[in-house]
This record gives sequence, structure tokens and C-alpha cells, in this order.
Amino acid sequence: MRSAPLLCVAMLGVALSVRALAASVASPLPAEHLSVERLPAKTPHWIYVFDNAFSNEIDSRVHLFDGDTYRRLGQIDAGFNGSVTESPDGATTVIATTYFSRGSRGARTDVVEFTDNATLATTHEIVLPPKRAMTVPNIFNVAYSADGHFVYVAYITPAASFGVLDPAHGTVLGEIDTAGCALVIPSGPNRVSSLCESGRLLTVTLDAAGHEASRALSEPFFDADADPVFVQGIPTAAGFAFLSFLGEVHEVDFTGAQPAFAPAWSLVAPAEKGKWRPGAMQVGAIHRGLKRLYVPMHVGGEGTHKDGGTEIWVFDLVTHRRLARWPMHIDGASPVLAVQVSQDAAPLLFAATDSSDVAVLDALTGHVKHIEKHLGQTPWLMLNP
Amino acid sequence: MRSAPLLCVAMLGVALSVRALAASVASPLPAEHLSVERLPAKTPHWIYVFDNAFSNEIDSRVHLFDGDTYRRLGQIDAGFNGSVTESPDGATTVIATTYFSRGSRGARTDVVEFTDNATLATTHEIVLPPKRAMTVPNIFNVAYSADGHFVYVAYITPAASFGVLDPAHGTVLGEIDTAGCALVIPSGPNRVSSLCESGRLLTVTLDAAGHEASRALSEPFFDADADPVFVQGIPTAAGFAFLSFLGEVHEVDFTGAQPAFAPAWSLVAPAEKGKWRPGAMQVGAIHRGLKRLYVPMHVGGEGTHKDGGTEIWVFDLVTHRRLARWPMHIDGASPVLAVQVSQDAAPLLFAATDSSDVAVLDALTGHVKHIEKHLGQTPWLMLNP
Amino acid sequence: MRSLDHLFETSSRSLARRTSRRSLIATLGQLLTGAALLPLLPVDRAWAGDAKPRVDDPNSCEYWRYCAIDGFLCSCCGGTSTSCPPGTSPSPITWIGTCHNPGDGRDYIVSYNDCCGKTSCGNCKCNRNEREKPTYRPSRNNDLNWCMANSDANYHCSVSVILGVAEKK
Amino acid sequence: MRSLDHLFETSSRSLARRTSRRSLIATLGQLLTGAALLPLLPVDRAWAGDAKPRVDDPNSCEYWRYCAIDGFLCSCCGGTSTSCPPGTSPSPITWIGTCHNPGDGRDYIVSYNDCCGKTSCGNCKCNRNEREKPTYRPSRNNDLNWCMANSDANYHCSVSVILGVAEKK
Repeated sequence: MRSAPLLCVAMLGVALSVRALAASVASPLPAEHLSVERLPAKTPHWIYVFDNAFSNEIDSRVHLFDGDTYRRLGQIDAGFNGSVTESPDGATTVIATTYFSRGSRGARTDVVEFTDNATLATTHEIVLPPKRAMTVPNIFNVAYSADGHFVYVAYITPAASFGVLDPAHGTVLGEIDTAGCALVIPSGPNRVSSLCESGRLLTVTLDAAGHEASRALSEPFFDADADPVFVQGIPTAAGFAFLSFLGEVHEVDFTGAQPAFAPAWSLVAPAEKGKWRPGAMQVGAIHRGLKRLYVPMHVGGEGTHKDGGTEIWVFDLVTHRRLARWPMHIDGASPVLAVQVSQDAAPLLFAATDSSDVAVLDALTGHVKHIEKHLGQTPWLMLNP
Repeated sequence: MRSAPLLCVAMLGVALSVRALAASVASPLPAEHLSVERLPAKTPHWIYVFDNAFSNEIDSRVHLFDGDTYRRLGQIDAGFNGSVTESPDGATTVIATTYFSRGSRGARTDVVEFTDNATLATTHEIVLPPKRAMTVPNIFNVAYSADGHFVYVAYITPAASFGVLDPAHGTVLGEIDTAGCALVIPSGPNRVSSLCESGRLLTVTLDAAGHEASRALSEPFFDADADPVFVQGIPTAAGFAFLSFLGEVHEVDFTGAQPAFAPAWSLVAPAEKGKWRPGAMQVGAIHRGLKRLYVPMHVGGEGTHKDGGTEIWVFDLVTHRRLARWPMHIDGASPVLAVQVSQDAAPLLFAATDSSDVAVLDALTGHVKHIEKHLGQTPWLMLNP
Repeated sequence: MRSLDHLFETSSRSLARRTSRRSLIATLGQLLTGAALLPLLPVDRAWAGDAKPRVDDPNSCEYWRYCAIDGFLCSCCGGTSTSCPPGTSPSPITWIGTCHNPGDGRDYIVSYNDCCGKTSCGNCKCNRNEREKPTYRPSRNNDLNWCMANSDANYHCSVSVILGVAEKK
Repeated sequence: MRSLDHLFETSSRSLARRTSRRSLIATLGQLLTGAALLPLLPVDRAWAGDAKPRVDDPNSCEYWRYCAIDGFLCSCCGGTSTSCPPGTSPSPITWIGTCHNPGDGRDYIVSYNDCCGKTSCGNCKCNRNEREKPTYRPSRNNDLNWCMANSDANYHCSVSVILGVAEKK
């Protein structure tokens, strides 16, 4: 509550000066000039909210939203069933999407589009073969290499492979087959891993031309029958964490030539297992500095892995202890389908709900600061480069 | 209430026979074959509901809805800011719309698309010059000649003109300038009238090749400053009726070489004038056999002509007397933005509301039989060929 | 004419409000729609008094064979549980589910085909995921647009087609 | 760390529920946003106790200069009442409205430009039509897509730009 009195004082000052102005001004308002708004200086609390627009799916889009002012800052269109990623330097939003020449029919064009985050203008595009993975949003549908020199695009036809693009030159460098494994998990300047039905990771290392130099399969780290992992990986300091349907946490270190697996640990106590479980479209977020994991959790059985979380649970990644449970319904929020957290020292947690709202929480306390109603139709993924 | 007992008896019979069947069948359900549904036989209670999809405007569409079963029968996609009409024989739905090569950006293609109402498959198209009137739906944005040989498309760039198309040969025959007058009001096999800012009708007569043979301006029949007419004309037996913002009814006979105007009459009594007024996106419907006019009415001042009707008023077109007032809110409906009535002897009145619902009423009694929730985002025009 | 209308109007409208005929008719409509498809279903329960009647309703997300549909029901879009709406094209490739039919106690393998070539139907959105697996097991995944290989690859709605009885594990 | 969080969590969350800080902050935010633009507006009323405060709020349909906007407010889409959101293009052609400014008692001619080249913003949908005329008077009509002549003709949102004081009739 500290800031409220300050705000009031500031407001009062403005209001008084305006009243003084009003009394002294007799001339009419001057003619105005129409302009195009420039974005203010970026803050850590900006978030890119991907709206799949499921009931009008040819019109998916990304809303840039400010978690401090609760204002929309702009929009990036995302076509049919689009996917989104951000460049490592945060300067560029990439949309991988598909257009049809007659809206929902006609000639199909798969394309990767580059939008300047400073102007929200789309600057150029790379046309793909018509193989793009048409699926729900996920950070592994389209991804940058760590140095920004490559963009990887997951292909599913339904045979799985991926495209390697050169964003600087606007070209497709090639396609690499990943039979039995899917999606693009980037690491380092030239490695792409895919999740395999066998519970392994396939890692392809590229040469300077973006062609395959080598590939290797890891040992299995999960069982796709007994307890599959969500494909929605969560960025950690050294790689990604993958949650399983039953709540196991698999942290994978991608800093080496091959992925390394930490011992799995569980989000749920033995008594909770099989009852409380994670579920969402974007099923977790990690504050890498504080080493905290935020997971939407619900009570449900097999097949509820896409049900939203009625609570957000907070874990310490070092101790694996649960720090808090934040029920969402008491603040008027519907079950949570996506979470993201800002990486600054006064972090915000964003929680998108199955009623299309985005709640803004203090990520340290769980205090719900704001609920933005209807930020699109189906906000299913949030990014904060 | 008559039919309910009959329904119950029929159901009981089905239920009993099913139970008998269940007891006798021990074998598992057989494998099934996937098919494409064929439309049942058309009835007078089918209605084509145009959804502008205003919050996702590149994805407008037409829902074919059955007013007896309260079921959707199918969908015809309508692109960006589309307009719709039906062929005189009811066999074809025509969509005039616009596509961009990158969804909301890129190369623009204006086009008229023809969909077979028996299969809901789009069969062919005619590409237009990029001049199509991009505006809210209205039966005068795209229209057929009475004999079906021509299709007329309103152009606004914002200079006003119209295109003449040959639907049988898939060609654009030409463009006819209508400076100061807009939209395409069809009459006979070869006449197109437009509404003029001067309160007149411009009528262009075409030759067999679809080119201008002659044109004539009528006397003014309304005052665009004092009391403009809605452009949403309502088909009558001999032409169209136009309502004014203040509730005057201008019936225009289009059967002759030039339009003929009946004396205007008023929807509102002197005491109601300036208080109760018509307002909607589709502001009236007429049962041509019963000679009844249905108008969404509301209490409001200047500038409320697009507010929906809180009541539907019913008028006798012969006596000009009001037959009924049907308040909508008591049946849970929001203000009415569009009305249409079936032309059969047991007519249904359809009322689309500003909360995206479509109410189905007995057009003789006003009895609300059903409210179909969320028939799209913004259902603003309904047609029943 | 006018007075007759007024009389009829008043009586039927007030009657409707008293007896909630609207909801009665809606219920009857749903039952009849279900009934028309029923000869395929050897159910062993009565209509009335059933605690979970909607497991037999092809227009409900709870219909037993929809156990892994994440999308719009074609039966609410102009099709049925096994047919695509007019003007759309079925996907030749599909994902597969295993659903328990409470009517005969058997588990069935069902094919979830998408119907393609028109934009999102938008009606009867369901999200059921029994035995559904992530994208790395595509044949069991419903997050993919299974219209992907159609010439018009836009997703409109989903159907559920019985392939056969699931083998006992 | 953990116990501290728990303490803070409990106290701030329960406090929020008691005092409805959320709505307070939302209100302050709206007022501040309005205040930032206020030096342009010689209003003669106080903030508090105003029966119609939203006639001064650029994020409200009731803002006085939005008297004939039928569409989405650009001020809710990343722009302001006079600027298009980043990445969109203003329409060079417009419709014109005449709006009464209760702040100075004058009527102003305003230009309603559309901002173009992105799909529907979808936020702050307004439908005001004071002195709006049908399509046959296009310069006073807001049913037309005024992005029609832009190279990217898709409609995103609308702004309201003061052109000058309306002449007395």
C-alpha cells in the first residue's frame, strides 16, 4: 500500500495545475496532428501474450502488455495457428505461421515473419516449405540459436523434422530429419534437441552452414507411457526443466555437448500424488535469479493434464521445497492455463486463465495486483524477452 | 403447447425400442465410416446468419441455422469485412470480400465467391478491382438482378460506383459511376438504384452487355440532414421499404422503369416521436404475405440509430397500425441488432442481439421459442432465401 | 386480426414464462437429436433418472466417445459425431483415442478426424484428454492440427469414429 | 526466505481482499493516464464528485471527442486518442464528427482516422454515432472501413483528432 499516497499527491498536483490552466485559458483547443505512437522504454514487466484466437483461428495474434500500467502497448499479427519466439537480444519477435490465399482455403504459404520490437513493424519474412508444425503454442515450435545466427522451425507432416533458417540473410538453409522425435529445443550456437517418443532427447549438432554435423540420442529420462513429460519446457539458468503429467521435475542441463539430466524430483508429496497435478498450456515459469518455479496445479485424474490450475504452487529449485500455494479463485480468477514470470528483482507473475483473462501477481507474495479481462480469446503462451 | 405431448409420445417410442434393442444385442459396436454430411431438405425456417466477427474481422462467416431444430447446419466463410447475398432461386450464396496475402497485410484481393447452398462448397469466384465497399453488412452491398443474370457489387474508394458481374461466365462486365449516390438496389432484370446524399434515388438501366443504357434521378424522398433513411432496406412485395432515423416509413415501388414513392407514414405516434425510434444493423423485416413489418425500437435521442431495439414493434403495412409491442428483455434477450422473418404461413421471427445471441420467436405471437447463445461474435445480418 | 394476435401473444408469452417452455423444448430437442442416432448405441440405461445422461449425447463434450477431443464438435457445426459438416473435407490422417463405452462396458478405439477447409466452427468447444499424449507421440496427440496434410489445411471441427474394440491389456 | 514469503503473502493477500486495492489501483491508473494528457484540456470541473468523469477519459467510450466512434479505441490498443498504435498506419482519409466539449462549452470538428495494417485490436469497442450519417454521406459515416485506401487496408482501431472549432449554425 506504500505507493498509493504518493500517487494521490502526484495526482492532486496535476489536477490543481490543470484547474489553474483551465481558468486562465479562454482560447479553444488547437488543431492536433495525427501521429503513430512510439513505444516507451522497455521494462522487465513487458510481456508478449500469444492469443491463439481458437474460435477464429486464422486470426491469432500477440499482444504486448505492460504489467505495471496494465495497458496494451501494441499487437503483432500471427496468422493461422501461429507460433512465436523472441530473439536472444530481445529486439525481434518471430512468428512462424501459415496463410491461405482465401482466408481458410486456397494456396497455402508457410512463413517465418520478423517484427522489430521497437516499432512493432514486420520487417521481412522467410517462406518455408509447407511443413510447419501446426500445433498449440510452445517455445519449441520455433526458436533461435543462442547467438541469434540460426532460427529453427519444427516441421510435422506428420513426419517430424526441422528447418534451419538464416535470419540475417532471409534464407532456408536446410531440413533435418528427426524421425521419432519432435520440436526444436535450442542450445548453444549450433545444437537442436528434440523430444522422442522413447523418452530420450535427440541432439543434432550443426555445422557453420546449418547442416547436420552429428547427432546423438540420450538415455531415456522419462516414460511416455507411464508418465510423459509436457513438451512445454521451462527455461532454467543452464537449460530447461520439463514437468511430467504426474508432477516429476526433470531439469536438463544443455550447456554441454550433450544434455545432462539432474535427478528428478517431485512437485507433490506422496500423499498428493495422483490427486494434485500440474496442468496447463504453458505449465510452468522459473525466476532464474531467485531459483523459483511456479506451476499451475489442480486436483484431477488421468487426462486432466490440460485442465488449468486452480492454484499456483511455488517451489525452491535448490531445496525442492514448496514455498507457497496461491489459490486463484479467491481473487476471481478462473483456472490458470499459462504462467510466466519477469526476471527482475521485483518480479511479476502473469497467469492467463481459461476465461481469457491475465492476472498480474506479485511473484514474491502472490498478491493479485490486477486482472486484465479478455486479453484476446485464448491466451495460451506468454514470453518476456 | 400443442406439440409437446406429441413429441413426448414419439420420444417414448424411440426410447422403448432402443431399450429393447440394447437387451438383445451382445456384440460390440461395429466399425464406422467417416462421411461428409449432406444437408437435409431445405425448409422456410433456415436462416443465413452473417457474423462480422468484429474482434477478428478477417474471419467473418455465415452460419446456416435451422429455426426449427435450433441446430447449425453449416458455415460459409466470408473473409475480411465480407458482404453476403443469396441468388433469386436460393441455390447460391454469394460472398463479396477481401483477402490479404499475409492475413491482415500484403497483397489485397477483392473477390466475389459463389457457394452452392446444397453442398456449402465454394464453387468459383470472380476477382474484382480493389474497390469493394468495405462496410457493415447490408443487402445492398452485393445483389443479384431479379433474373439472376447479373451480380452487382458496390464500390466505395471512397468515390462511389458499382461493378456489374456475369456470374454464369465468371467475368466482370464493367463499372458504372454513381457519384454522390451509393450501394446497389436491384430491380427487374437490368436496373440498379443507389441512395443519394440529396435524398434521391439514382437509377441506372443496363443493356444486355451490362453496360449503362440510361440513368435517371428521382425526386428527393428524404432529407439526409433532418431525417436520413437507414441504408438497410427491407424487401417488400413490390420493392423495398426504407425507415428513417425518426421512424418514417418510405415504401418504394421498384416494379416500374423508375421508382415510385408511396406517401411516408410513421412508426411512432406524435407523442412518441423523438423518444421511441428504430435502431439496429438490420433495422426491419417484412412478412410479405401477411404484410407485416417488424422493427427493433428503443428509447433514445439523436445518435442512437445503431443502438439495438429493446422491443420489437409489429405493424400492419396496409393499415399502418401497430399490432404489437414485444419487449425482449423479459425473455432474457439483449437489445436487438438485426431482425428477419420467414415468409411461410407459420412464420418465425429471428432477432440477433448485441450479446451475439439469436432469439427465435413465433412471428405471429411474439412468443420466444428459443435463444441460441453466441451464434458468432457479431451477427449483424440475416437472410432467408 | 389485431385483437386476435394480441390475445394469442399475451397468453402464450405469459404461459411461456410460467412454464419455461423454452427449456422444455430445448431439452426435448436434445433428446430427439440423440434419439435419432441411438439405434447405433446399445445402451442399457433408461433416459429418465440417469445421473449422467450426457454420456449418450453426441452434442455434449461428455459423450463417451469424445474422451480425447480437444476442439469443436462437428455435431454442433452441421455434421454428426461421425460426419463432417457440409462443404468441409475430412482429414485422412488422425489421432487415436481409447474410450470406455458405459453402455456396453467395452473400451473402443476411436479415430479423431478433423474436418477441414473452413475456419473454426467455434461451437461446442471441448477439451478432453483421456490417454492423450504429447506431440512426440503424434498418433495420440490432439494438439496437432490434423488438417495439416489436407489441401485446405484449416481446422473446422472434430469427429469421433469407432474403429473397433480395444484389446484387453 | 520461505517463512518470510509466507508471512508477506498472507498479509498482503488478505489485505487486498479487505480493501480492494486492486480496484483502487485500477482507478488511480486510469486517472493518471487521463492526467498525463490533461494539459490539452481546459476543463473547468474538479476531478472528484464529477457525475460524468469519463467524458475526460481517453480510454472510455464516453470521452467527449469520441462522439461518433464506432470501433476500437486506439488509446486501448497501444496508441492514444490522437496516435495510432506502433506498427500501424493512419488512414489518410477519414470521417468527420462534431463533438461538444463540456470542458469549454465549445463544439469541435474532429477527424476520426482509422489505424490500419493489423487485425482488429478487439479492445474498448465503442459504438457512438452522434450526427453520424449513412453510407450515402461517406464523410459523416463510420460504417465504412476508412483503411480502404491504405496499402494494408485492414482495420485495427480508431483515433479522434481535433481539426478546429465548429462554426455556429
